[in-house]
Amino acid sequence: MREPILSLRGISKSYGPVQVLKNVDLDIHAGEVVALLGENGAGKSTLSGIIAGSRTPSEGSMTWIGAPYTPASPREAIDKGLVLIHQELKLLPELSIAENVFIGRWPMKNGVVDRHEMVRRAEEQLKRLNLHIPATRKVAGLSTANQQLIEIAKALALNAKLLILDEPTAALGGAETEALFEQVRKLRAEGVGIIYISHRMEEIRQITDRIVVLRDGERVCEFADSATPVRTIVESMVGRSLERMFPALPEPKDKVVLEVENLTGANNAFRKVSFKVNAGEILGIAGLVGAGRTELVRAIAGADAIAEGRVLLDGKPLLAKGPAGAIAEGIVMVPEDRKLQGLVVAHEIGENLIYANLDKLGSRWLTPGAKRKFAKAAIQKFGVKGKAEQPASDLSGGNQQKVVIAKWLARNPRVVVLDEPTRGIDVGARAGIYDIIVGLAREGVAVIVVSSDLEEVLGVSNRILVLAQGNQAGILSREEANDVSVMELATI
Amino acid sequence: AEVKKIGLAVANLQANFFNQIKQAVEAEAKTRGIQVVTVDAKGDGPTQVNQIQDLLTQNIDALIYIPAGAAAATVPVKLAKAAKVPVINVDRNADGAPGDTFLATDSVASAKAVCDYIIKQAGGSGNMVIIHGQKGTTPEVDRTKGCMESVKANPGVKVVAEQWSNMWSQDEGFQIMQNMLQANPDVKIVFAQADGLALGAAQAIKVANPSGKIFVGGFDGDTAALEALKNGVFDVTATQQTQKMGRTAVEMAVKIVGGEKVPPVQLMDATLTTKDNVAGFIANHP
Amino acid sequence: MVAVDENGAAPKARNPLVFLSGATGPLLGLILLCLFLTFASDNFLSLRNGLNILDQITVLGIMAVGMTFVILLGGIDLSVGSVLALSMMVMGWTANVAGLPMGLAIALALVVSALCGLVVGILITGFRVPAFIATLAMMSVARGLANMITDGQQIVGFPDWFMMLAIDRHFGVLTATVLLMLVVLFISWIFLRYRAEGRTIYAVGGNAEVARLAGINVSLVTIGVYVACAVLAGLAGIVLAARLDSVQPSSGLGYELDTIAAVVIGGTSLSGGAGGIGGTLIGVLIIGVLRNGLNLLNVSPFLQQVIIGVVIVLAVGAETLRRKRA
Amino acid sequence: MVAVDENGAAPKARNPLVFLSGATGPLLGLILLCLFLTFASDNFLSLRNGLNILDQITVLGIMAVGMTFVILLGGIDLSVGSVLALSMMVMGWTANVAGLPMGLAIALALVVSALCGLVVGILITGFRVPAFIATLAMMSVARGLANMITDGQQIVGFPDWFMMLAIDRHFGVLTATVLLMLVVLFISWIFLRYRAEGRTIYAVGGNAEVARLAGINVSLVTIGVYVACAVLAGLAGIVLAARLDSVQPSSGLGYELDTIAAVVIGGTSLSGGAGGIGGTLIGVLIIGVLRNGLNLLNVSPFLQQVIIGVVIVLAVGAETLRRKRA
Ligand SMILES: Nc1ncnc2c1ncn2[C@@H]1O[C@H](COP(=O)(O)OP(=O)(O)OP(=O)(O)O)[C@@H](O)[C@H]1O
Ligand SMILES: Nc1ncnc2c1ncn2[C@@H]1O[C@H](COP(=O)(O)OP(=O)(O)OP(=O)(O)O)[C@@H](O)[C@H]1O
Ligand SMILES: O[C@@H]1[C@H](O)[C@H](O)CO[C@H]1O
Ligand SMILES: [Mg+2]
Ligand SMILES: [Mg+2]
Repeated sequence: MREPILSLRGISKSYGPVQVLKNVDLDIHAGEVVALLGENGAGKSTLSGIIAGSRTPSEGSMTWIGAPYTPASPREAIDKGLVLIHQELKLLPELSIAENVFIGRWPMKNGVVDRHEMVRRAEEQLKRLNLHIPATRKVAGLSTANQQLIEIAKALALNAKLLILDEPTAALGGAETEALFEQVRKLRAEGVGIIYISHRMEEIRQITDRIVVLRDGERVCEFADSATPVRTIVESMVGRSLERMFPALPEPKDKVVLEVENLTGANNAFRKVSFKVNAGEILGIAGLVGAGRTELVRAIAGADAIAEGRVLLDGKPLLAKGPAGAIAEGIVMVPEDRKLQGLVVAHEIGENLIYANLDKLGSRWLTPGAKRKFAKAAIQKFGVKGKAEQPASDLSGGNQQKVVIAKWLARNPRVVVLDEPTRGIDVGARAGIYDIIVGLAREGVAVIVVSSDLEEVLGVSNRILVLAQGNQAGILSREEANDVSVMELATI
Repeated sequence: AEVKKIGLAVANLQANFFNQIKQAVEAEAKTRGIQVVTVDAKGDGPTQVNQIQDLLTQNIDALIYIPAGAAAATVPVKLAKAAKVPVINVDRNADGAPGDTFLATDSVASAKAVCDYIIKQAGGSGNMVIIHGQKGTTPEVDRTKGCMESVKANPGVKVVAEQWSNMWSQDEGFQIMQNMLQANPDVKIVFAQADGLALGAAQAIKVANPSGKIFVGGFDGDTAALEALKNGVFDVTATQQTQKMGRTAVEMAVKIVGGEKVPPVQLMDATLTTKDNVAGFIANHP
Repeated sequence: MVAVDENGAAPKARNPLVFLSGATGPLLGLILLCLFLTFASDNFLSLRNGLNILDQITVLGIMAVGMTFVILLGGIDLSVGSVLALSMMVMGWTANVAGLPMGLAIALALVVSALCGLVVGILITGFRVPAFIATLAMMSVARGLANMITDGQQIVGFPDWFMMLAIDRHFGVLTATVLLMLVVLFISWIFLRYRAEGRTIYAVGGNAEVARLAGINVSLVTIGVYVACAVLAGLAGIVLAARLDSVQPSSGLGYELDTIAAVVIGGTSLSGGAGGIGGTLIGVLIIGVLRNGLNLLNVSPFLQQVIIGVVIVLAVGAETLRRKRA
Repeated sequence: MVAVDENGAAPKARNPLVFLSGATGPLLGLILLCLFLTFASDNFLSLRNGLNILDQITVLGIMAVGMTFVILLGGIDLSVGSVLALSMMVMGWTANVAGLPMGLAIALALVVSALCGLVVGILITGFRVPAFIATLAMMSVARGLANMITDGQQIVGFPDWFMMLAIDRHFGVLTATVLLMLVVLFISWIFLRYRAEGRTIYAVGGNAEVARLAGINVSLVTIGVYVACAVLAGLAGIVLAARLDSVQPSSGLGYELDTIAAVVIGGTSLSGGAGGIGGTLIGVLIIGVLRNGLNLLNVSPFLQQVIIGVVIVLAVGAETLRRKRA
């Protein structure tokens, strides 16, 4: 058998009393793509960080191309050819794309940064990912997807021998994902070793050669064949059997709750969108990345200004402005980015639940008792794994997402908008969130779900509205909708 | 009773004048075997009130008090009186609550002499500017009064600008003079109410490089200023008897605590000092 | 902003140190400092000196409460020293030059202070001027206005009862001004901990966008906080006027940095959303006790500056290291 | 920190305004201000007055360069005024009291300044003390030390050639000190734009964690920047000493806020990562021209404070509104 390029032996990592990784062994060979799977908090990112020199293991050893490997800093790892694309976006918004791609290793000529060369080489990398924008542009203002692609370009430019992709597609749509896979296959052919982390099972099957599963910081099993049935993989991840992903949808009631008429966004990101959502109905919104889905639902929820058109609730136009106005009328939103828009991560879970309900507690006095009672009820109802007094940052992504949803549901909203509700969330937790969504519909709430995960929109929606470049391409019924029909509309 | 410990509350140690007094007080106290506790208000009235509370806590037998601002002057005296500690005001006094005695230079007369001198040097007429000390303090009020007497006696002199400083410092003198020169390039006479201000003003004039000679008068007899006077940096000052003031302050403390009666106000002369007589003061500061 | 609902009773705290929320490090520092001074100076540990210290921190204490609000919100206010001076001059002018009753003069001073805060708040929320710049500008403007009222002149001599507020020790213990500070501290503590409005400040300071999306009127909260801070600075000006029995437009120069230092030493984070009034009280006490102690120990004035700088760093650095290790 | 590779030629700028990078709003403001003053005052538009303004901004200009580095990094430095004073006193003492040659005295002053920056940098990186607090403490410590050197006394009388650096207008135009400022500005501009080390500052200021993960030694960059800022403050002290022909420990009081204001007016963002030297030059000029103009117009010093505050807000507010709309 070939020698692995990277070997991990007995890697453990503790934060204080909490042991996050336990005795993990891992081998990566040149020219293979290894999937690293596990629930939220299983330790995937921690392990990646250790390999990439941004965290130090508490115990264990590593070898890299035959030599002992103990990186003291990311720089050392990068110099040796181990490159990590982080789960969280790591770009500098005020600098140009080119500078971001070459940060810390600017091309030099005569002692100064060679800007010309830098831009040329950056654009070369962008083209590999089918991204045709000038590299002199500032990163600020680019869509999440484009930023993710730049992040990937940044790693490609480093000529890595080992590339770790930590949930690279969480913010990507089908076309971008395909472009990325093409590059991954090319790199594999060139002999680069790749660790691929994702919660999207269909991707695993498409791109990886081998699957390693982590559970609670331990390596629990390995599947040498990526064709292993998804159910088997998932069960090894969550440690129990999982019956189904999507619950059965209830029949929508015959009463329109939300009506959107000719809506156009302030920055023209979407134009003349019209639709209705009934009580107990789930409307999915699909589209390619950058199609304007986020902008549309933010406008409905009062987070952004509207240029034209109106939003009606129970047939009456919404007058009050801003999120506060929408919330008062019963329209609430679970935003796209839970860390920046959904939660004050440094604050307690209980506090976070309260922030959206300050007017709903009966009194402007917040006694600790009342607060705890409120928080406990919400935590129990949604099965959040955590205590009211814990900071939200302690929670895994899935549990954080549940807190964001929970903070709204105490208000008994009429309309709930969820933007990418399961981004970065593991399969087990995902099923829990689908249960909540469908539960809402069952209670008669009008629900809108925006998602880049096609399987998800298809699985959870009564109808699907497709946006293409800001235009309403069509609305498909559950019967009409499948991956082909949605993609056809999305790429008009 | 006997004096064992004196509290010395100084307005702002960064002014050389106060520093000289501080050094004189400490020297005199040493020869008499008295302990001195010094605090510096850095020009801030409220800070000085706090500091004097702290001095009183330490059971001082007498307080030598140079008020920091014009405003807060009365409160420390009242606090000391309440604690039955006698107060010797130096350089500045407060209307409402004067100390047991007040030692200062006769600023009115001396300022008049300084202004007389520079006006005469300038030929008895011309545009004049005044750089005041900290507004409302005893020396500022008195020096303005004295100088204006001289200005009134010389109808050819016109005061074209006046500005006030906060710290009596060279920095401020420089800044203020520079600003004044911009608006009034034809100034001939400058009265700066302290040597720090005068030195700053003289330098600002030098930097501006005006066409005609500008006459600058100061006040105090600061160590550095006397040297500068010798070198012709500026023209005249009034040398205050800081050593004597310091000595007398300690002496008064001893007398008052000993039950002797002392006069409520004791004004000392300042000597008009120019290039011609400066050497004596450099060798031996009064 | 600091009104309390009469019907609401503060619930019992489970932990006796609950009011400190994260300022246990500074508390330890304060205790060590007091212990040291007790041994080093005969005069330190006495009722009289304790009361003196309280007198000496009133102005700082009241300003620091307002600054706590602002810093919790993730902002900063450099204008407090100037607003204090402006408030003093408005009061002095109204009472002594215009000859109106003292009560009216005080009310007017507070209204003018509130206006300063309002302008700052509107600049920050409406015109997106960074707080640092908006309050730096207000620092210059309010100082200029304070000077213009009397052309730089001080005003002395208020009614006797007014000065007595800062001198008379009721029941031999507390002056009215110290009592005022304690009341301000207590109400603010209750307000921040138990009122919905108080929690809103934490939410906005923690993450303004999250707060906005949660339906909180971020602009209103921000404006309210800057107004409260300015009013408290104005109130501190009134207290200072009583203490000095006079007003002068150069008062409060450089107080902004003292105030910010007190709040940060007390464990409130400059990035907002974490900290509280308990810590601020400790921060104020550390500064007050340190200054008092250095005077009692007869440390030379210049060396005092050095020591104060070192202690500030120690207080903040130790707390950070402690948190990092925990 | 500010060295330039001799062989490195700056590549041609494609856009003549490239050095402004986002400070076009302030530039417009500056032009309007100059136009207004040209009509309002006969004395404004003259070579002599122009040179005067240049003389008057040298100290601020040099300090503002260092502050630009710090603010680009997302930091702040409140100690510059005190470090300036300490540097002056060290120089004065070494030259006049210890009697060593002037050149050595200047070198020593700069070394002491660098040490101040080093201590601040280590506190920030090693002990995680917030920059605001670390530099606030250094502000107090350096001021105390400056005072202790001569027990608060000023020192006067340096060699004639030294003072002439600030007075002699070579070729009838530039004094050595103005030339020094221009050289500092130019080198820093090149450094920030074209040297890898300069770009690193932008990267760290944009997001320190991103920079760290990209392999940049964030601590080293941070320490380097604070050292550079302190050395430039020290250098400004030398210039001020030449200009005043004397040194005194109370110099530079309050300069930190002026300096920060100049940098921010010039469009450098207080949150770090955006801005540059071109904008700082404009910010410094706005402050310098404004002060000069208000003096020429004979505006009273108190009203000047008000106007300066208003202009600061206008300059920053206008730029923010412009960007928002764009
Ligand atoms: N700095 C830290 N201090 C304490 N605990 C931490 C720290 N960083 C991570 N953890 C914990 O370590 C565990 C593993 O986290 P990690 O981010 O590696 O999970 P993951 O498998 O990448 O999850 P996800 O799928 O959500 O990205 C989690 O329980 C997390 O809360
Ligand atoms: N702050 C911004 N400034 C300028 N353009 C923006 C900004 N935010 C988004 N856009 C652009 O608006 C368009 C719509 O973006 P939006 O985020 O709504 O798309 P989306 O369909 O929700 O996709 P995503 O998966 O990225 O959320 C995109 O072209 C995007 O580049
Ligand atoms: O009389 C003194 C001196 O002139 C000193 O320079 C400053 O304070 C004044 O009160
Ligand atoms: Mg992860
Ligand atoms: Mg989106």
